[in-house]
Amino acid sequence: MPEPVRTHEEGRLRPNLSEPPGCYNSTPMSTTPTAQQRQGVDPSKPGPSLPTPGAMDTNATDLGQLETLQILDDNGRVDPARDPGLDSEELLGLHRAMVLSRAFDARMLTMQRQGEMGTFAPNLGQEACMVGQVWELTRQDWFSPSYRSFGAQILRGWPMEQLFMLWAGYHCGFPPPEGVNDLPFSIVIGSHVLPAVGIAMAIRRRKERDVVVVNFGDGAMSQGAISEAFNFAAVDQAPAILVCENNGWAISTPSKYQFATDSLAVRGPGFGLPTIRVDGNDILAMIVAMREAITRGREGGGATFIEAMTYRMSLHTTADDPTVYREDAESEPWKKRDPINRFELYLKQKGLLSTEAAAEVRASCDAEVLEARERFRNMAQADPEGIFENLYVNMPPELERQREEYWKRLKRRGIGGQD
Amino acid sequence: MPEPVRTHEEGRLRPNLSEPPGCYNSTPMSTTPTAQQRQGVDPSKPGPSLPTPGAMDTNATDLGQLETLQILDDNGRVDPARDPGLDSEELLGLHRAMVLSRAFDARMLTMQRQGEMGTFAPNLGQEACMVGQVWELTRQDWFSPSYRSFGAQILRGWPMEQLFMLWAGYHCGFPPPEGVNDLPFSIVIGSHVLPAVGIAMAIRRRKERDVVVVNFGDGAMSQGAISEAFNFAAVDQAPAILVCENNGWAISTPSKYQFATDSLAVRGPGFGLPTIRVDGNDILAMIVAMREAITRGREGGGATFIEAMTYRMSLHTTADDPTVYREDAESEPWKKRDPINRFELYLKQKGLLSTEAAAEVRASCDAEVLEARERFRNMAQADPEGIFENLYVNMPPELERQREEYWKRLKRRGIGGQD
Amino acid sequence: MAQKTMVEALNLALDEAMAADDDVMIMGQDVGINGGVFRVTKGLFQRYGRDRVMDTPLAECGIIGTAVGMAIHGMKPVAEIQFSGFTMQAFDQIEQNMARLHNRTMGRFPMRVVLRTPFGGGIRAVEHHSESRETYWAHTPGLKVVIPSGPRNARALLAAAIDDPDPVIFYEPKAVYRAFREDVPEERETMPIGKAEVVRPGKDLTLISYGAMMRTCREAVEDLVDEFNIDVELIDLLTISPMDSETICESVGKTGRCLIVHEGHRTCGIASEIIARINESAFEYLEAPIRRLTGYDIPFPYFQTEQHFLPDADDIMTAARETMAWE
Amino acid sequence: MAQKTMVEALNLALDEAMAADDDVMIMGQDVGINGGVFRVTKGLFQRYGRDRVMDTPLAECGIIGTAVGMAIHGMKPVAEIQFSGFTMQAFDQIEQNMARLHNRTMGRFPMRVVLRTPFGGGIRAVEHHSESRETYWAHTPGLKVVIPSGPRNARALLAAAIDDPDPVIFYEPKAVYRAFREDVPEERETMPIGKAEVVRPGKDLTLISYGAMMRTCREAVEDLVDEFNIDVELIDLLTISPMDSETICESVGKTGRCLIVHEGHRTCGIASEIIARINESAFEYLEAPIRRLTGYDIPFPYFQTEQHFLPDADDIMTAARETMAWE
Ligand SMILES: Cc1ncc(C[n+]2csc(CCOP(=O)(O)OP(=O)(O)O)c2C)c(N)n1
Ligand SMILES: Cc1ncc(C[n+]2csc(CCOP(=O)(O)OP(=O)(O)O)c2C)c(N)n1
Ligand SMILES: [Mg+2]
Ligand SMILES: [Mg+2]
Repeated sequence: MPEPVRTHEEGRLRPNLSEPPGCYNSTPMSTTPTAQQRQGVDPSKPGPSLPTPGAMDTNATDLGQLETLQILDDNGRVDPARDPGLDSEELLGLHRAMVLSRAFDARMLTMQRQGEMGTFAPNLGQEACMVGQVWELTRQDWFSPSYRSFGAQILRGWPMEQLFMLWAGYHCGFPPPEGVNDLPFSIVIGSHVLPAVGIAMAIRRRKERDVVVVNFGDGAMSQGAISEAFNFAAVDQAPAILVCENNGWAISTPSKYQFATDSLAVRGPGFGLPTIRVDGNDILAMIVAMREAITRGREGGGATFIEAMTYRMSLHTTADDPTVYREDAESEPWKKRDPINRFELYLKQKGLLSTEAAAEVRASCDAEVLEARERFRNMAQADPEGIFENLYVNMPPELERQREEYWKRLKRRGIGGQD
Repeated sequence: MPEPVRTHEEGRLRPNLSEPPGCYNSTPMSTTPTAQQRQGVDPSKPGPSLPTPGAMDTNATDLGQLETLQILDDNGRVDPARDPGLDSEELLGLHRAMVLSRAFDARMLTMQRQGEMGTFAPNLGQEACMVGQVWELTRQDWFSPSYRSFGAQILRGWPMEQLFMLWAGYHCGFPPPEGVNDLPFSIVIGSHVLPAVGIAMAIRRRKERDVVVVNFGDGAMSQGAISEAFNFAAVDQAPAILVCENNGWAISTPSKYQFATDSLAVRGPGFGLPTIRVDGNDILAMIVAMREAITRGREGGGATFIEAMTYRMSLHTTADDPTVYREDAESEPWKKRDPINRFELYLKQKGLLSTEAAAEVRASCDAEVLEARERFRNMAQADPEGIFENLYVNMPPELERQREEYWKRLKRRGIGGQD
Repeated sequence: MAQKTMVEALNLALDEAMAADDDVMIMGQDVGINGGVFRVTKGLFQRYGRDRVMDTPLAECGIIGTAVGMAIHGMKPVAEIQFSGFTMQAFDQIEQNMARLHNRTMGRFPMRVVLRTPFGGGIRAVEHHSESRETYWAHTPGLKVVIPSGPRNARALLAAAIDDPDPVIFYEPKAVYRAFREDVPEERETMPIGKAEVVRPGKDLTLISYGAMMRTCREAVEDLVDEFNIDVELIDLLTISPMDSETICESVGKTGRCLIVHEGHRTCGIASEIIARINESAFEYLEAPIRRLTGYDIPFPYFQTEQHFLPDADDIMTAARETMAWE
Repeated sequence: MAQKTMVEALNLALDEAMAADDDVMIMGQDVGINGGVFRVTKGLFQRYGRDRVMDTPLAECGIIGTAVGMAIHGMKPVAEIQFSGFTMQAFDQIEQNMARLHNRTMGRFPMRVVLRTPFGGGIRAVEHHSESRETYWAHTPGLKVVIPSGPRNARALLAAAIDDPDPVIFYEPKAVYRAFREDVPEERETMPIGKAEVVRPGKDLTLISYGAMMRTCREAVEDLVDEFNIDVELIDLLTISPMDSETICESVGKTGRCLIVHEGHRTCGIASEIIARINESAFEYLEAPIRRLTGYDIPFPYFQTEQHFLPDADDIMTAARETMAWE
């Protein structure tokens, strides 16, 4: 049989800021790898073996000296040698994506407290991580998110009303929208990482140029399945980008009970994965780290492990009460590192954003979220008759019988009219 | 409730060479850690943070320069700076233990080929690994072996006839003999490593001074459960010694399809484990590596990962045919590194062993194995009536009913007379 | 007697066991200062310290695997898996070691591991948080499977499970955790593992259930008796494995009709086993096909529809009346 | 027609599928140059290369987890787990992704994964190498479970499994692998999944089995018919899930008596499900309790005693005659 011909659409995903929320238009742009602008890097030698500060490879790495890639400092000052050189449209796009994530987050919390929403996991404080890890992806690239990823999911093209549906317990909230190459988010810690690597293995076999980004937490790193995924990705040279969002906590379990090293990045070289440790609250650093990993993946250089250092500013989920197990004081320093504030300081210094403009962005994001909530309220309807569908492609007779029985039950309960 | 008082018997396990095979007498000896005799080590600073060549810790390690601890070279010349300084009785004891393992191995193969034995996994070429990892253990220490470990099991006190029973498919071959703190060998790759770490966690909680040694192969390193075990051992500071016998192959799968690094040792620091890479065909290096790990464990310094470099000279198991997947040429260089030959060269140079004496050791080991085979043949009797026993401490009524039914079956088949 | 929820009753049983025996320890995710996500271990970390109430890394296989090791060395770990859906991550250690090691070593090593885990639906949880997979464990030789239905028997059965020399899967119906209070005696109390309880004797129909479904059954029984004059014998299994066939078959020998209710999936479910045993031991007394009202053979649905997946009192009444009507 | 063993027949089915469809690939431990430890994939590595016949790292969870990912991207991985006992290591990926992902995404992603694995006893293997745990998979919604009994149906069913749009657990009775040869047609052949086969029609007793036990049943049937004049209807299930209740209940409707034989453990075993279904759909035709002759609820024993754990033709005859004698 002939090789299937697959074209690689060269556009990166970008939210079209004038579009209805959650729906995106991909503006085709060049994916030619941006010249590496980090200090000490010879831009004439791009590709997988690119030696970068913060990147480890197993040939010569001083684990103790592990550098964390940072471009924006806490005061919003940029390291000019490492500035990825984004244009103002991109910079403002990044800003809005983070603000939108936070607006969505806040609205979800209100809705949950008012009983309109199920238990959910806030992103608060992790917006740069979320947005940064998918910003550079194209529509053909894949994304396999954990449950704490709606900031990224919105950007990937999940309508916000669908995310509301999902967290409100409607099945139809789960499937990725057509055209969005995402997996449904993963609730079972670590269970989505091997499938993501499998997609990357299929991509390599099909000689496509896409990459797969998969994210997970510091706690997830303890799951054996994730170690297996690291190993499969490394051995198969699969274009997977494994992003650990190290937010310091797994529910009430702090890092010291979770792992015995200072950094999780040190796991990467143990499996032969080029590894980058990055300030996950620094959107520019996230972009630069992802660019390197994406370039490596597209060019046949295989997988990359990224440890993004961040902090869970809020609850684990709405069912959680952090006052039981962590001191307020601990989060204090992280307030200064707030990814949005930091980036706004930078944008202001650069003259791209005024205080008023920032307030407008916030207001417009809030409005967008409220509109999505309206759509959600209009569509929020369960489909009790449908729960037997889509388990098998063709329903087996025994299951049809069970469905009959079930439909009778529904009828007794005054629902549906199938029989 | 008061802390249970547990005394730590200070004797290392030693086969009493004049005893019947497989039964050992532990000669109490001091466990005061032997002064470290390796170059560059300050013997006045013993303990877990001891910097040793080949040992890695996460604070500063150049993975590329990873040194493999070797004391005996291929020509049997010893590195005087690292010589553990064993006395002649110990040296000859080590030699005999390795020869006995090989004699047992050869006999098993014959018996298997003649239909007297089930499928089994030869140790050939891995004798230094096997013997070296348990030589320094006491009777109170624990050992959790893989299926390819009878060289070590004999030394730990498993009567050889019991090992014959085990491989010949008799249940009573499986339980560790009374007084032997071993787990039954593990057939399911990697499944015994977490329990071994659990024992070490219990030891630490009980403030005992014992250690737990667990061994597994290079293939096993791919199992997620082993990564989890590394992490639990490191986080709990449990006195576990995780020994990977890297023999280059997992059945037909070579290292290059198994992992993407040059060494497996690099995994250790990723989990915060002090790590030693050692020449597994060098019995003296094995002893030195184990001493360091044991000392660390006893003194509350937690776990150690040891990668022992060795080679599977023979079949994976008797059901395997390596000619299908590996070149003879590959094993050629390893013949020179044969652990017994190398050690004999050393003993001869030292004047401790003549060619004739070596032949005598071989003959006496063969004889010992044959005697054990005799005992095996006399005891080799299945216990079909007993297969329901020991599943539950008290057999539930339903199982009693099933046993009734089963005993009726046996009676029809002319076996037993229980009812 | 104090009025306690099931969560409080379980906490009491754990506290009593730890106070009485230093070898009892608790391990699991967030069981420490947080007291577990359902607060079953609340306060125990403060009382017994980290070495006996251990917040483990996030790895279920690791939790059960190391618990097995602790048991080999004579400790009595009570391991919590945060939701029963995540026992899949520990399946290998449960099947290959926890269930078998006592047998593999011909009794040489004890295997006193209790695996506690909340199961079942009804709390509007996200996916993978409402599983009822007791069949997996009932089908696995070497395990005992215990499922309480209320605060008092939860406390008594957990005490018995920790006392038990064999490994126990202790499935806690999370829908009952805080659903109601019950008198729980001050003094330590145990119940025998392996015994079902005839909650209400009757002569027309045997109704068998366990866990959270017991509440729904009780509700249905009231109406069946009062409104329809059906004298139901209600049995709470309490232990799923080894199953108390005697109590079941004796009852059906009397009533001739039987209905079994559980949340777990139907195919090879616990009901199928009960039917097989009645068929074997009480066939001649059967006056109608045994009826099973179970979870369907589909994944537990998303929470907006879960109430329809779960049988309610009306479904039970309907099935019971149909069984009574069969001729 | 060529006379083939089951191993050769399976190899043929794989070869045909790979030749016809580039998306079909094989992955597993030692499936490459070694051709698998049972040689089922022999020669395929040489023919299709490493990217399509992949020797994976030694990690079952990794194998199934990445196979799931490949299937999401439209490939059709046929994953080999070296022995069915090691599927425990992949339980989480099987239950949480392979079985559910199609449903979770409402059909958005295909999940064409075939998990091939040898199961059952009878080859004098070491422990953990003789398991029959089809109940685990039959109880897991979303999976299909297929078990051939001879070379010809093995080839046809494996072809059908690879064609099937749903995930399939393909359990290969290793005792049959090389036990006998059978005519296997040159041209590609498939059999429908979900259909049992009436191997021999009869009117006195329905005998149901599958896998390696089919051979033992055939043996017994000969004697039952010839010596004892019992006209046995012999059914080979072939698909365990979804189960062909129609064929079973129709048969029992005719015979009124039934015996089920399998190696898997008894409690919640496949036989219990068959009994439950007959009870539901053919109760009025039953003339005797349905009999089950199964593996006991103990771990599969060490190989010196395995022959006693496994039913033989005599056991089947005894059980069949007892069932016939019941009044
Ligand atoms: C396999 C599994 N075990 C346990 C849980 C329960 N649980 C949900 S979130 C969580 C903590 C996850 O921590 P981390 O991986 O750091 O991610 P974070 O929530 O911090 O983003 C746990 C234990 C789960 N969902 N899946
Ligand atoms: C969980 C599991 N998967 C697969 C197997 C089959 N198997 C037995 S030995 C082996 C290779 C083991 O290789 P390695 O860990 O390197 O140890 P070695 O045999 O080389 O000593 C395999 C795949 C098994 N026993 N257990
Ligand atoms: Mg976290
Ligand atoms: Mg090996």
